[in-house]
Amino acid sequence: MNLDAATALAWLRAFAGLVDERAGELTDLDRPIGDSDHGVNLQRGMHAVVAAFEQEAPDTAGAVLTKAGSTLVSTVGGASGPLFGTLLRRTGKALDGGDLASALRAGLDGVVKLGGAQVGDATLVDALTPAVEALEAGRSPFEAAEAAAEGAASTEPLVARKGRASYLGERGVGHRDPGAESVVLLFTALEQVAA
Amino acid sequence: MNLDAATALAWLRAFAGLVDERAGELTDLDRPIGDSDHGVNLQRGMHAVVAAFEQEAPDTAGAVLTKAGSTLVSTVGGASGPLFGTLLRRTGKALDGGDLASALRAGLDGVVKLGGAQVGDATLVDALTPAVEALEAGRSPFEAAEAAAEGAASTEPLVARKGRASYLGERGVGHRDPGAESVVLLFTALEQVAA
Amino acid sequence: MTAVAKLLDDPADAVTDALRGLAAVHPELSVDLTQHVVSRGDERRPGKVGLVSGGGSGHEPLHAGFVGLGMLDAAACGAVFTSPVPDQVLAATKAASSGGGVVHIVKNYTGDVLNFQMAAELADDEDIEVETVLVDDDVAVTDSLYTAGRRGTGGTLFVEKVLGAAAEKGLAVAEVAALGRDVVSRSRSFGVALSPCTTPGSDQPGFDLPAGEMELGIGIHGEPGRRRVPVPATGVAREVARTAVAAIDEDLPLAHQDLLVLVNGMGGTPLLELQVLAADVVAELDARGARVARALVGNYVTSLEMAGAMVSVCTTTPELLELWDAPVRTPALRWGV
Amino acid sequence: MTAVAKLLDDPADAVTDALRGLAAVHPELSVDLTQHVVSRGDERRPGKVGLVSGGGSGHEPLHAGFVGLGMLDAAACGAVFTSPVPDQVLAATKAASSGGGVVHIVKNYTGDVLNFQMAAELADDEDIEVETVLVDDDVAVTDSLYTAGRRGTGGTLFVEKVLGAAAEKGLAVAEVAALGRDVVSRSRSFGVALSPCTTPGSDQPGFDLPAGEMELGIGIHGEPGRRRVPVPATGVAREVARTAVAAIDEDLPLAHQDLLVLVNGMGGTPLLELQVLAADVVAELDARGARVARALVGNYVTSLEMAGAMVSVCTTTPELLELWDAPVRTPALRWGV
Ligand SMILES: Nc1ncnc2c1ncn2[C@@H]1O[C@H](COP(=O)(O)OP(=O)(O)O)[C@@H](O)[C@H]1O
Ligand SMILES: Nc1ncnc2c1ncn2[C@@H]1O[C@H](COP(=O)(O)OP(=O)(O)O)[C@@H](O)[C@H]1O
Ligand SMILES: [Mg+2]
Ligand SMILES: [Mg+2]
Ligand SMILES: [Mg+2]
Ligand SMILES: [Mg+2]
Repeated sequence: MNLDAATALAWLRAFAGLVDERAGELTDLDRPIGDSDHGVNLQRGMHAVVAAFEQEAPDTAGAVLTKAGSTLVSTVGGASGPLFGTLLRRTGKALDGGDLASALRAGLDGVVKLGGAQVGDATLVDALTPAVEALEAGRSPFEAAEAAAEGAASTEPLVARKGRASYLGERGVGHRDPGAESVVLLFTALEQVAA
Repeated sequence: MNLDAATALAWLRAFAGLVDERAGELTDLDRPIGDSDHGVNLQRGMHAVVAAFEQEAPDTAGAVLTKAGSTLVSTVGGASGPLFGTLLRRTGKALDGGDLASALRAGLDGVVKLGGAQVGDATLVDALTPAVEALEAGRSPFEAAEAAAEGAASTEPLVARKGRASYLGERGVGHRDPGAESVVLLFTALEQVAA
Repeated sequence: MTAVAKLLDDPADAVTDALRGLAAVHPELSVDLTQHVVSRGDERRPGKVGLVSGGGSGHEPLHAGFVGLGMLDAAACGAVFTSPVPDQVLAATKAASSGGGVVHIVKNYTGDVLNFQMAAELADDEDIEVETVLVDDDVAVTDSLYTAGRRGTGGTLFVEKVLGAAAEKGLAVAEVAALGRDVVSRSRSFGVALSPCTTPGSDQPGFDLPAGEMELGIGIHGEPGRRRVPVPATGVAREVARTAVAAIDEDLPLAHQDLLVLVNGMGGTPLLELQVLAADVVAELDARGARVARALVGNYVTSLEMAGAMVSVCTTTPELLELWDAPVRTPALRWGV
Repeated sequence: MTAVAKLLDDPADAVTDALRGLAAVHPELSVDLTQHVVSRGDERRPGKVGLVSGGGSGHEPLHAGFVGLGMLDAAACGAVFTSPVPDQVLAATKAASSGGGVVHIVKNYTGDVLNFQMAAELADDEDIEVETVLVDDDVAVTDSLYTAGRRGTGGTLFVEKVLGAAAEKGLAVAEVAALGRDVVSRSRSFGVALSPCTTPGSDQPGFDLPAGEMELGIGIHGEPGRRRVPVPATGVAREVARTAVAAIDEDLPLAHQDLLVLVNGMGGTPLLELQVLAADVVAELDARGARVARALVGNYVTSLEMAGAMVSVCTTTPELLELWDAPVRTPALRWGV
């Protein structure tokens, strides 16, 4: 799958819209196992991204994602700011000319390098990894979103090993990771604009 | 009415018993218009009085009341400690040889001198004054207790001018003064031992 | 609303246990666990005027937390919200006495007034000269000759600090007391509660405050205030600042004055919120042409775990400011040393 | 249980408004209301190592209240319970830099670690040498290479104070950082909540705590603890002291150690109660053969209006004690000057 600047912009705007819609839910997921702010954090960041694009929209898809990533880094804070920011920035930098799937792989690698989480640690990596793998295997954004959703659901029975949920030990079991759920929204947004 | 040491002791023990029984109520009266401690305060003091008499009981009625008064001063604190303490101490000092009614008048004068409250200011003076007047008029402790009860009830419609209730202004109207209610118990105790 | 559990061992021993804690972390203080009197453990200059305050407990750090160089010589700690008995105040007076007389700083509540008065008589029997400074800074209460008068609240801190410096400086007992009355006449306070508080051992708060309402004109003993009003949807801190400063300014015009300002938490309100209130109080004072010379923000004169705040101000002169700035070394207030 | 109203104006502006209040009462600080960076307004010696900390807001006075002589040079204040972004940390780093390098004191949370790390890279681009000291003192969390590791909590205060003194003394950046790692290795904390807290703008507390229960092993972000147990009928403070000290002692044997002790309120617990807890903590340490060299009791590292407390200790040497005792002049910690 290749991405033009307009589609990249539409993707991020759709993601911002979904985050707006679901911010309360994301924060509620962060309540039992975290510090009740994930939805608020991501919403603050995506508002800033949308506002930045209203000022000036870059003219390549790579620049769009890179700009979105650095805006997230500069406005979100918390764990999700650097992680989502790195995901989009690395993806954007790897994108130009090339294929979205392999660019997202570079983004995923950046997230793993930065945060040190592996699949099974009950973080956003658990949703991001299968989604990227789906695209790499040539499956549709719809299927990638489905894979992300399965990955997010798979965090529920786990004892978290990274992020705040890890402080809870066994008490965190039975809760879905909020960051993983945001990744589902990112791929749902992609599916919306690719359709 | 004359008082011997045994009756004086019995009186104060009966008062202590009534305070124990009604401490919760007295504190509850102090809640809406004061600082929710009147029952606790008086209970602490009367426990100390009873304990002091267990150590050593004075052999005149005057000494019993004087000792009780200074024990209250030394153990109660708040407004009621000096006021009830002065009442009993002055009464005790004025008692020896003489009549309880006129000794209580000396006690009442001490309270008024110390606290500056007049009848109608919605304090314990409103119950104490009619009770002392009843005894002075040769009426029974039963009638004195009744007069005290009427005096206590009369504080309800008043805007308090002394004590903590005065801080509330109009908002204190409709509440009975807790100190006045304790005075009722003091005369109820007298009625019990005089009967 | 169920009350939050208290971090105590036995509610009946709350004051003793708290003083034990104070003693454990402040070896420089002398703490009498029987009389509940806290006094300076260091030597004082013979003839220095002694400063004593005290009152019910539950207002920590007031008063015991203000014992030390440049502030109180001794504090008498009553039961929670109950003034100390004369014996305690006498013990504090003796501990504070270095031969130059003692000033009692008394918050104007009937109980405190009467117990300190009795203690002053007992001290007189022991040839200690006592002068009394009555603090009645709370503008929420209408003043009148025929009532108990205004309560003593946050302004007590100004009096204790300024007199502490004056006593160190060597003023005589009558001068210290006169200065104290001057500081009182310059001090005003107004407080607001966002939640009530519960006395240890009691199963009920001092008043019920329905969600969405606040009490204006509260005292510091968990008692209800003068008025209950709805909490505004936004601008809560601004509304509190405006109400408090307006009430004070009406009583003591603040324009062109250089002020000591205390934005005082009642015990349960976090510093984040007190700082927001401080911003609004300073803006409100500014709008009325007053200048903030010095300010403190924090829990200084509290009412157990009550949520809410009190605004206190004191108009100053260069001399008063100098006394305010003089070194102080106590558990709760320290600078310059 | 309905939450108590907050003394704020607009929850979204809580941090800005609180910093405005800090600026209004502390003219000696330089407060950047856009970047939310607080730094020393006075001149520093060229070449002095700069000390920067920061993190989410809601822990006041940490960190901004510890900016000043003998402690931090600058603090970056994130949104409530959200670590600051790299831009803020970079701004703080620049404000703190006097040419001798900068030490970042970072509480160990993924968000803080990542954002400070990115800021350190940006600072490197501007030729500012940055060393990082990671604080992970919370024994409630099992440490492991495969997890996020222990949280940084109350022990941060020890690190900031000691490094502040070391930087004033003229230690080089690597020495200050090495000392910081030593202080971290000597510091342990354990916290207990008696009530949850609610982030401004949220309508729900971070967790539900039924009446009669308490959370053991809490962090400082309103998150639930490791275990929930019933509040005992009496001896609550003793139980908290015992649990906290035992957890610490198990991890870092305290016998024969001279300790810095912090009995820290979480924001909503009054000083009366913290003093009772302090008495029990000192007794518990005593029973284990440890000695309290210095202690602080009060709200220093908080979690909004949470009721509860945290016990932090740091084992000392004579050199560390000397650094602890060195003059400090900040809004929340001041002595010797
Ligand atoms: N080390 C990590 N690697 C990958 N993702 C992580 C890591 N730590 C945390 N996360 C993700 O970040 C999410 C939390 O984001 P957020 O609540 O915004 O930040 P914070 O935890 O700082 O409050 C978690 O749900 C998790 O998916
Ligand atoms: N000036 C006064 N004269 C007479 N009685 C007073 C005066 N002030 C207060 N009282 C009495 O004291 C009672 C309160 O006692 P208590 O609650 O024990 O003390 P405090 O008000 O110090 O908490 C009031 O109900 C009132 O009857
Ligand atoms: Mg979170
Ligand atoms: Mg009372
Ligand atoms: Mg009382
Ligand atoms: Mg967070």
